[in-house]
Amino acid sequence: MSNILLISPDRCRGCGSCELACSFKHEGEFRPAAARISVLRFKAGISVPLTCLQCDEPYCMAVCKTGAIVKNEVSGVVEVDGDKCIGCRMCVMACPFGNINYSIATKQAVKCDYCGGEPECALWCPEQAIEYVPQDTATLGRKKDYSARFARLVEEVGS
Amino acid sequence: MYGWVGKILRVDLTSGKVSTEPLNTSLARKFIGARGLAEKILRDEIAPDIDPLSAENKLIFATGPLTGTLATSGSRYNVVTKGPLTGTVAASNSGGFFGPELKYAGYDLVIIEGKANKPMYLWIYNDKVKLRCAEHLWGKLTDEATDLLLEETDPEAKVSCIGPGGENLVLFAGIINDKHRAAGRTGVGAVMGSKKLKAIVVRGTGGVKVADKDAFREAVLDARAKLKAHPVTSGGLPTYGTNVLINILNEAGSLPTYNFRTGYFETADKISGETMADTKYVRNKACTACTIACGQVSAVKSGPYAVAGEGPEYEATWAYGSQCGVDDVDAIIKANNLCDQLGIDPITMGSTIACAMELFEEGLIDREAAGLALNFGNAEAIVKLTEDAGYKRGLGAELAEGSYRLAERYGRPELSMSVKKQEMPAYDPRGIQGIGLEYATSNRGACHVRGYLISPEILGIPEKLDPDSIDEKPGWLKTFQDLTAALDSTGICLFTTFAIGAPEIAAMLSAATGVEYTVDDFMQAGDRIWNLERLFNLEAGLTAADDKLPPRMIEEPIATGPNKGKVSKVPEMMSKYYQVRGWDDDGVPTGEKLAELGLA
Amino acid sequence: MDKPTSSLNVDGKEVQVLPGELLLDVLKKLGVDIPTLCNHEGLEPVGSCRLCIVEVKERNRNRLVASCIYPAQRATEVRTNSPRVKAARQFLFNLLLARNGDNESIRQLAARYGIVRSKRLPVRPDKCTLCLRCVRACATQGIGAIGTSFRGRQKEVGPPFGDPPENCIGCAACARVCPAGAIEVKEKNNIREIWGQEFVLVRCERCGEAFATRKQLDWIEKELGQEVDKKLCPRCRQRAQAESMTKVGRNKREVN
Amino acid sequence: MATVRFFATIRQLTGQKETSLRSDTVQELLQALAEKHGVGFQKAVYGPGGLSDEAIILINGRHLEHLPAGLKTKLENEDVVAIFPLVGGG
Amino acid sequence: MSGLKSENIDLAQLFSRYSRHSSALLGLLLDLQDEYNYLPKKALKEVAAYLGVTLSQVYSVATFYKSLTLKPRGRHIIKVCLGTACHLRGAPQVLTELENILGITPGGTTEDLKFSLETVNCLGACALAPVMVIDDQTYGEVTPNRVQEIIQKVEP
Repeated sequence: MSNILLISPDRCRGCGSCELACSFKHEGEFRPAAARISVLRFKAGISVPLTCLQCDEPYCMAVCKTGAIVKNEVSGVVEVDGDKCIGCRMCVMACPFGNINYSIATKQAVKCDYCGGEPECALWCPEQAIEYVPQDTATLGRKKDYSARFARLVEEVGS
Repeated sequence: MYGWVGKILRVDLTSGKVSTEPLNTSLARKFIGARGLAEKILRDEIAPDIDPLSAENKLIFATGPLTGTLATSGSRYNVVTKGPLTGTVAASNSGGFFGPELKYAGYDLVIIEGKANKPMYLWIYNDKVKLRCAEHLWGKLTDEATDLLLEETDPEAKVSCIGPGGENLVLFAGIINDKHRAAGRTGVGAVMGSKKLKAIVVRGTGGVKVADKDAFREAVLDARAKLKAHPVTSGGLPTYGTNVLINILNEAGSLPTYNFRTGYFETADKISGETMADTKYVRNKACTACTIACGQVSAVKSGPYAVAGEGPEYEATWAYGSQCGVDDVDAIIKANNLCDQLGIDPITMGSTIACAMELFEEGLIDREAAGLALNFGNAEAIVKLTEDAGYKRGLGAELAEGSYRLAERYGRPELSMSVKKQEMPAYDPRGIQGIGLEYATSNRGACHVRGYLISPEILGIPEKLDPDSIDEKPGWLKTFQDLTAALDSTGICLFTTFAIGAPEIAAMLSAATGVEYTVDDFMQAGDRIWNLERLFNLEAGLTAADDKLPPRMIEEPIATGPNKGKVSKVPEMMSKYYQVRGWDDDGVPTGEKLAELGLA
Repeated sequence: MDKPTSSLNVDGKEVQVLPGELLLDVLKKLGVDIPTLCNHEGLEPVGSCRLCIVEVKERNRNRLVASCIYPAQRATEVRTNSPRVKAARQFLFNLLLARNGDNESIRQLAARYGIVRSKRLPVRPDKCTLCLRCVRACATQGIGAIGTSFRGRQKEVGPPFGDPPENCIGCAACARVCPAGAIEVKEKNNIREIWGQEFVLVRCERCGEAFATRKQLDWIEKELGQEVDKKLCPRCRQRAQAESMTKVGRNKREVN
Repeated sequence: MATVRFFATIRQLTGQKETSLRSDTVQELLQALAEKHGVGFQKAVYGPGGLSDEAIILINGRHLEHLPAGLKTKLENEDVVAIFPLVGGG
Repeated sequence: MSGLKSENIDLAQLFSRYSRHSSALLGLLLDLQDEYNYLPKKALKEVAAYLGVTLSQVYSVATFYKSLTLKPRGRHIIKVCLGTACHLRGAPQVLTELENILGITPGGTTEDLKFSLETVNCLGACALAPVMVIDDQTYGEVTPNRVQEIIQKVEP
């Protein structure tokens, strides 16, 4: 059974450790601008960490014609093979949530890959606002709860 | 470059010239960064006896090698200049997100020189640096100025700015970043105002590299685990904020009250962290990479003092609270919020109002001049006078110079509770002997974070020292002064030291920079920085005579509470302190000491 | 697992190859350093630059082949750095440098294999190397707005008739996949210009960033059969997403 | 009767700010409190394992550790015992 | 047989000879060239649509082969051989005469679209040198003063 990355925004204090840990893991330096997870900060100390939801039917994958984006059936992770990316940015524009990026430096689409099964963001989050937990009824319920909120958002944005 | 990003940005406001230069790596190794390195540059580049508000003064925004990394609470930057309140070297530090962003933009330090002829702000987007007109922002509160600046630059940029306090040269004006974090003390905001620089706005998309990734990761994980395991950094601070100290200091009889007439405030619990957590705090907020999240988003929902913002911190709560005899928590939150908005230091502001209250009760300031009755306990007064001081209106213009100049003006300088013209913070030195020595010898005027002996003396961390004893205090103080000087230079937060010490910090610093700092090297760097500050002050004209507490601390015993009858024994500790510091009887570092530190 | 494999000797080392595997992929897996230019993992190989040539032995005959299009199973032996390979590689690089010698990235590639531009060779200041990555990238997306025209020395890449291509959606993948930076993309205000055609960029309703061409968004919509957000840039979509989540509890942290 | 004041998380553990108790020594007082407030209090302040490292106990403003008699310190009427968890700030 | 055809060529009829598959591209282009004498842009677009290939693919093939041309050509193609034998026996003078009469140079087409002029390197009829070919008709032992008469005969 695969694990999922579960985000609980009400626990987030906005410290950005997740962004730092992510960029440290993937870019070898502390560079929030290149992180695959972002903390969005709002008034009154509210902040929300966001990263790829690893959709079941990813739009990013559907528009990628070079086979650079594939959903790993075992881990459930939507993976990018950067060497196959041609920089069309279709995936970036197709994602309704803005959760996939394109790196000008490496000329590749970049997104969360769960760090190959040991997500650094979850490890470094001091508040357990990001957790890497087994996919079960309870966690899926919580994830769905957030997803429902996204869905409503997409409707709003789409209309 | 590892840890450091290797570049200094220099901005001459007089000519409008912007240039960059490489970081001097051998200096960086010796002085670490932030506070230490910027002070070294300041001492090398300005004459210590200049007028702090003249064009000759420089203002340095300085990050440390751990700023912007995952290092525990690595959010800090320092503002270093010659301070207008004290005439000493001034280094004031702040957390939030601004410091890290400076590094992501590619700069360890930004040196501001000269003086613009009209209001300007500095917009840094990686290597694109521009001075822009700020006439439309001049006079704006920090909150609004920040919003406007984000709108006209980049919504993801970070802003460090002054409010009307700095513009109007209030001598204890601070610099506010990320709306609610402040480089609060010593008047660094007035220097920025004198240069007509409203703000620095920065957006950086680069990164900070570390030398040994695996070792760094291990060192930080170790330090984080200790912070998470420690009740102060994982429980007390996040839950109650720094105001958790109100009750304990009061119960220990050392919560300064009524302008230090006494050390016990009957209604302290009304302004305590416990009360605020129940009624005023909304949410915790962390700075960059911080596991503690002591920041408290707070709100007064209704009434004359309705306001939403952050804080207050313990020191501000004390300064407006027991120091002024005020137990109206709403008014304290409002006054503190005004300080953020106006960009002024609430410690000096509150304590200066307390001084004015005593002058009023002594009949020296009259009701007409003040605009209202200035009795201790008047909640309305702390709000009104704060605003008046920020805009230098009426009596506010006198308050805007701090308590020393105010009390001197009325012929009673001894009523200013200050050292080197900067107000003492929220711990009564008569009940806690070590903190008295710390205030007296702090290189930037009275200060609690230039050593923080409160930790062993009251909180029992890392050891329980008897607050009444004096023998071991000079030695402990030297260690703490060196530790905080070195720590402030790395870019991490002082609060981490409740749970970690020099070994953990040195490990993170070494792994980040690739420079091997042993614990001894690290502590010696602190010693070096402390002596450098001392040299600056001596060159600026200060002497051993300035290392003293207000006479009330020595002569007037605490009036009430558990410490009733006690006085400070700082004069008895001073010569031993000079001795452990390696200074002569006049408080001047010996040649031997300077040679040892490579400062000769 | 149960696929039949065959054995191949690469520079004296035996390796197993699967049917259908291309030789270049086998060599890359082995970590053999081979120059490539037209090769791109996401695109059909065409063997146009031929820099990846190696010497193979097939049915007792030695020949030079472009490894990117050569089925590995056909050979029994491969030499990746034989004198013959080196000489041919040098020759190919010289030709490339003669055509594209002004191009820094091409010079760097050649330099990596120790080859510098010969002063005796005349140089055409072309940026395009005719590697056809752009043409294949465009075709892979099912757009095919550009192709080659003419042949020999006149051969060039571009849209048919040199006209602004009607089916181009302005995604600029061609420019990003080009190893020589030969395809010009200009972006000013909310207009992107490529292949002599101007595309209107959609500006984010919130932050004002010009984030994609309208045609690209339309294309994605058609491909997905789903509506695509044409109002917000990706970053603001994320912001909006976060905002929707801030409606969750704002409780203070529980004391543990 | 000595006055006992609870602060911060100890206040949450005991559910009260202040109480009055008759005890001869600090130790007796702490034992009585430990019995009354259960395991949470015993871990945080005083219990079978003795005095917790993570508690600050002030007797009339003086740290228990700095009193010569320590836990055996006699309590009299009007005495104030303040109990804190380990806190910090500043 | 090439020659003048009306503008209203029935493309649908022409396409119907081929299946809608990219393999039919070259054959279709050759037929079109026969019809139009060149490959008009509009017709190429129709070809692309019919075969379901991109215009760039069609264009690529159309420009690749020398026998296909995208420029309108005259109704009659005059090819002058400049091979060695012809050259020695006065082909250049023949060419000059043609240029003078038609007012075009090799590669060009007369404004009235009657003639296009080309040179070739050898037609394999050296015994008849100098040789020129107009459409499918070969003319041997041409002299400059015969040129006018030949042209007149082809298209009065």
